[in-house]
Amino acid sequence: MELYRGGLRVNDITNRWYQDISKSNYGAFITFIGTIRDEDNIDALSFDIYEPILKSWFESWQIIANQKGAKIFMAHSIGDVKVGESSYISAVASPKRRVALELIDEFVEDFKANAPIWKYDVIASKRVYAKDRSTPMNGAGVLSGEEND
Amino acid sequence: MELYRGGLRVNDITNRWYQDISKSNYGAFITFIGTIRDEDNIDALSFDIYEPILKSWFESWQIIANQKGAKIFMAHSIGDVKVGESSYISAVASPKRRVALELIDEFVEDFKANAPIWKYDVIASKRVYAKDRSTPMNGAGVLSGEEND
Amino acid sequence: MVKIEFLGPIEIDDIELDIDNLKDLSIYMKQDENLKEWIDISAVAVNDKIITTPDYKLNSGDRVSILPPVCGG
Amino acid sequence: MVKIEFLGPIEIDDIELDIDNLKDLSIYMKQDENLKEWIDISAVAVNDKIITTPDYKLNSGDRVSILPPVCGG
Repeated sequence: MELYRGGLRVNDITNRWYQDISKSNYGAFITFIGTIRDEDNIDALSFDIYEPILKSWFESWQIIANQKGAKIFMAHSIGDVKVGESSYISAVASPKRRVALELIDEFVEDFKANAPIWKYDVIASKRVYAKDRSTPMNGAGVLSGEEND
Repeated sequence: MELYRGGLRVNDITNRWYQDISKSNYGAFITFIGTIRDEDNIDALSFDIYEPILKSWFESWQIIANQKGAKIFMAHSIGDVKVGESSYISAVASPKRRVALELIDEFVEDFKANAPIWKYDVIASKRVYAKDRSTPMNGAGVLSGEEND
Repeated sequence: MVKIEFLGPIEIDDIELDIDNLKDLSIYMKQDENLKEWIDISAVAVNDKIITTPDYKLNSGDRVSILPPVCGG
Repeated sequence: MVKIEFLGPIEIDDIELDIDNLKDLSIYMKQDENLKEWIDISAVAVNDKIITTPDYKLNSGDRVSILPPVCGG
């Protein structure tokens, strides 16, 4: 797992990951690249990350991937990322294609729902929490007395 | 759609596609890279392609993608591709992630089932049709009088 | 005359047949030891368009392609 | 004492509370205008492990993190 201040250097990262897996007899390698879209008059998005829990979340996915003979990769930005730049890259390598295709989907969706990362719109140099696009994590509601998982 | 004699130059191709879409406000870009695995004592795989039908097959997928606001890319090898080299790359760019995640899966699976490409194991310089790993295309059986689609 | 081409692993040269439909072609292929195994598992294109109706009418000058099972990637 | 930290968009400094469980913390948050909106939608970690049982026992020295709704990527 790799965290960088500002936008990601996409080609450097994906080429390095491909190099990394290319000696390991994986038949399928899928990368997902997320780019900041020009919408809602934003100049950038900005991200806060809580690293200890992001790290353990990622490690639990790496274990799931390993059990399927696969390997996952992830890079994310911290702080401001301008429109047109990439803030998120993930990848899955696996011996056969089905595992990779299913895992990249499950991983990216769980990332969206449960990775401890908070997103802000940056408009006229002001940071506004993207509350309406955010999702309560698994376990949210525990303070209201709800048993949840 | 791009066809090349021999193994694909993965980084050149994927970096160029990413460059191509990076000005078009797509939020998600997914690449699938297929690599020849070292198995069954093969030295290489070899591919025959029937280009006219591959082209129309690809164009029909591009129309499906466009209707979802997405764009697809594909590169494939012709002839021999050595173990460890890539013979197939495809990619989907879309505004939002769900379309890209679903489309790459559907596209890759239909590619496997219906793209007019024939695969051969290359063992000791001999080309052996990989019949047991091949799939009858949609419409197969029409010569036996079966109406099929 | 209709031109028949055998694609991929079917190692048979192109032929020309005086036939009206796919049934005629099927009858021809059944008589050839090297072709009959491909009848049930191959798709068929006429002038590069996949055909799914067995009673499709063939015209003189048509080009028929026999497409055996595929495995790209 | 238990240390409470509010992550991401919750712009409240860390606090120390003498509490035994999450219910006590919830009661505290309900009384603060800037905190009560986060009660129902936040997840909770104790010493960086997500907790899903409301009656989880807190010990002195524990560090509790309040994690509001997320949106990475």
